[in-house]
Amino acid sequence: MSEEPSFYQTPSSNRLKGIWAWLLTTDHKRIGIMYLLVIMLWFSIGIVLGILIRTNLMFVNPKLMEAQTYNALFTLHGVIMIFLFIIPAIPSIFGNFLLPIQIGADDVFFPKLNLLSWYLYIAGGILAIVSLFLKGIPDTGWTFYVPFSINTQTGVTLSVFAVFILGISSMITGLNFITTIHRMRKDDMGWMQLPLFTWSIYATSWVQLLATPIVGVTLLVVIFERLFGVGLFDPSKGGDPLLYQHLFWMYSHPAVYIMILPAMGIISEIFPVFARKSIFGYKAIVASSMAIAIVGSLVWAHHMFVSGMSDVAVLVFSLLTFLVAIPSAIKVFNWVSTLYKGSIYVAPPLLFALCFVFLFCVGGFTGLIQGAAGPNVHIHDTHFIVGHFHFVMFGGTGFAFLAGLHFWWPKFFGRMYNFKAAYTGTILLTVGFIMHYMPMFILGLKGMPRRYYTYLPELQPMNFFAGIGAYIMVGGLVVVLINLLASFRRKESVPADPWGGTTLEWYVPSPPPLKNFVHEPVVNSYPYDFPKKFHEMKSSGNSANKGV
Amino acid sequence: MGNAVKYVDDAFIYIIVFSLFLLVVITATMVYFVIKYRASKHPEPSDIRTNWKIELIWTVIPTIIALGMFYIGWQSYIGLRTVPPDAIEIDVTGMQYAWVFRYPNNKESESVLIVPQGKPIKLNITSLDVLHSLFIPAFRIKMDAIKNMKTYTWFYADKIGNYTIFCTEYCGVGHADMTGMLRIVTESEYSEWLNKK
Amino acid sequence: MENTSHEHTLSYKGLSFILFLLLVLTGITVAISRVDLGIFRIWAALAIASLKAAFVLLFFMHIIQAGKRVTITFITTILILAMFIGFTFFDIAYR
Amino acid sequence: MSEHHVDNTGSKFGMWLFLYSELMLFGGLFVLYAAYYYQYTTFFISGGKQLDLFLGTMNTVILLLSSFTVACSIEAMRKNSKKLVLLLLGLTVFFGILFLCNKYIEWNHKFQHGIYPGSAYMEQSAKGLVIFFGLYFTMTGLHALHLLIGLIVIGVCFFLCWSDRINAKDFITLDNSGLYWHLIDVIWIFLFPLFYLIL
Repeated sequence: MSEEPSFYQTPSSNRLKGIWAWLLTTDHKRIGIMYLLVIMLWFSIGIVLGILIRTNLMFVNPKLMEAQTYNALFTLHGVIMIFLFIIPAIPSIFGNFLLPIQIGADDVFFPKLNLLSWYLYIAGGILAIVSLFLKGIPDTGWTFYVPFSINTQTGVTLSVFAVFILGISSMITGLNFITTIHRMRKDDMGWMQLPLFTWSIYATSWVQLLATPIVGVTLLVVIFERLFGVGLFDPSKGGDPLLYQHLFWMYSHPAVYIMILPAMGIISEIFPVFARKSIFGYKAIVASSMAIAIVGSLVWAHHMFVSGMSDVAVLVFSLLTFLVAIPSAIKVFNWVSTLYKGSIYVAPPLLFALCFVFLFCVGGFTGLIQGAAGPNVHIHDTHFIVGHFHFVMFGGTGFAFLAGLHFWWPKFFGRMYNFKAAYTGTILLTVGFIMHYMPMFILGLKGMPRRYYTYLPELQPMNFFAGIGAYIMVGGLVVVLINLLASFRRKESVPADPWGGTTLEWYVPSPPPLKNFVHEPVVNSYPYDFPKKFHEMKSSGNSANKGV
Repeated sequence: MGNAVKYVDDAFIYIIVFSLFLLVVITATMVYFVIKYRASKHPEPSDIRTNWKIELIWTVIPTIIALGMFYIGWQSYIGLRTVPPDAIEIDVTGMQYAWVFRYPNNKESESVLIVPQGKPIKLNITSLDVLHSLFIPAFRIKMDAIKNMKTYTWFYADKIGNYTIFCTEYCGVGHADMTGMLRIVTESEYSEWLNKK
Repeated sequence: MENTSHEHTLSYKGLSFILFLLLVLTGITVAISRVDLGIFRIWAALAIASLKAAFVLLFFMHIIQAGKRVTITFITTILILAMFIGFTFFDIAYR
Repeated sequence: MSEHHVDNTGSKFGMWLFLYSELMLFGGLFVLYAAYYYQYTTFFISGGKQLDLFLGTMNTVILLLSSFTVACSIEAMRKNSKKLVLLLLGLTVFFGILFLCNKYIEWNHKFQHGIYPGSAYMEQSAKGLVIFFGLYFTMTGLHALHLLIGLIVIGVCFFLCWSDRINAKDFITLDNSGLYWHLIDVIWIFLFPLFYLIL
């Protein structure tokens, strides 16, 4: 199919040239690539801030920074990593690029809206930067808890508004995907023929659509509070700060699922391909995605067990929290069972996915400890929490993101990276990761609170150890990312299907042409039909067949 | 009565043991499969798509385990919330950036909480400004301090000694310095201190 | 391709009748707000408001004609919002 | 394969999804309202008595009328009577402006009595009352903002109809704008009793 020019060579609308062919494009693939660029930029900034924080914590005495600087840094680290990296990363990059192809469509349903949401994302990012220089770096933590966020003199108003805009961007993306999945599937693709990644994006999109407006309006009220003194969250005016927390977590807990569900989708794609075997329990995985999206929206107050909330609420939300653990467990069991009697090839994406399963399990199990009401009281707002959510967010979503990046990199750019460097990077990253975040559990159990720029001297050895881990981790990450970039220096291009996948994106050239499909795509009655795939590959006489 | 700490620790151990066990089983199985069914040794994959019996089993069993964890966690929580009737009540006020303790005879102390050994202590907590959270790791207790709202927590002062108090709800530039000291002293020492001036 | 534009919708006359009903309901809700209903005060007002909203949704916004997909997702959304409000009361009502 | 055919059902579904997000946006404030109503019922009653029931009722009637005119305009568009469409959309814009004028009078009146967020008068008032008026200004303010956006949308539709870019064959834009306008009406249908009729 080499005669078909790739989408890089075909501007999507009119006769746009140069940079405008990117900035004014409505092609979902180009928009996905643009997201990739900007999100990686923010990710790097977030990493640098994170390593600065950990460096400061390595020593008790020679202080790298003042308390105020430290507070600003962890606020920025949180805001950037959550709102500018993890929430948009997988839906906006992989969702944009792959979702239409996976369902056999040529674009998303609202291409212009898609571009708009990219611009809103950029605007939110720029606004966040502007807020730093206008009024000083916000120092509230990414949660913007009232009444501190109402009282502080730093530039909270603008950064809160930036988050509001990012929220709209995320919401529009969700809206677009839901409509796309409903209306643009190939006619013979029923709901049970959807690839699991698409399913997970579908579940995620609903959460994005319905939960984001809640935090939107909550943050608006914080802005009104700061500008006009409305008093709705200000206890000195009769407001109830706990209601802010309720509203905030009504979004921000489901947001955890916005982050992890698509990650699970990626893992569900990778396991079958490298085990050369159908995913185990397709329907169970689909059902658990939807269950996580729904039940996960009703557990928000487990962030508030020590906030002064009623004991009845603690009872209810603790129970629901344990219930939401079950669909996640089901997914893990299904992934592991997929390997059973497979023919496994540990390529870099699978290595990432295997590490994901381990790290995500650690994150999940430590989450159980926090779901339990009594233990939660002790570890709430300590380093235990910091360890836990980094295991879930970075070890989970972050690793799945990297796994997806290695899985679909050839599809994105038509270039293959060096495997050895990828393995080395992954191992370094994982080892560093465990060294870095495992000690935090112990620190937390010993009572080291989070958001402290200093700590009790006896905790220094462990903090120092964690700091070393952080450097190894970042080292591994650098190796991984540079290795990916180095792939551009290679000349040979990649066949349409380097891994032997069964979903539709492997039936289009790498990189795909503007209209995605060279031939009318054929929808399998079962999306992970590997025996059929083998048959195809044999009949085409080539293990890596060049497009269909 | 000093059992609240024990209950919490038991819940910790119960959950951690179960979790570790499952973590090891899952990881070991995964690694075992990867090695056993590697492509070079096992070139022909089988086509297993689902098995409803297994799905059902591994839905029901984790549910039971999870509900067990919930129950034991909840029991320990009740221990943290049920104040014995003979508790000494002390008012705690959080402010940027100090803790103030007011004793039954209206005596006040800042950043140092002194209580007699062998007594349950109830802390009635509030805040003067933003949110704070009183955290005494040794007694597994933590409770937010909110302006115009009263919250409480309690602990059983069983052993003489000094224990650190932290603020764990981020409250501003002095957050990390908003620490205090809990001193558990003998009954006589306490009453002597309490009635001094 | 389904097209909603040719499905039957209300005529001007029908729409006018709905408007009339809505105005009457507005009158009723104002009228009963003068009567002291105790704690039912808010529920009566909300019930009438829901009825009015239902009329607008059914006859002005043609929610049924927009397809099952819209009807189901709309009801889901309302249920989720109701749960958000309801679950908050696990805290508020027992504090 | 999917050539760019016009999928009106899809566009409409997208619009509905947007409306859900709007519902949730106000939903957050309804959570606040419910919680504070529970906590400060008596103050909400006394606060409600200070609002102008006549203006509130007028505004309800005006919005219902405007919803009616929008619904009729779509019906007229279906029947291809352009003049009637323009008249009805014009009326809608008129009603919308009337609503905002009423709102302005009402707010202005409150301001003159020192009832606005952060005013000296409010500082001395009971906390429940501060919360009531805080909610009142936030919710009706956000609603008015939406109405203003709706006005612009309907205004644009007016000109698109004028220049025949919305016509009897393709009026999904008008249809969707109508949905948005009705949603504003639906939200007001709830705001009205919650603030004006809690007596």
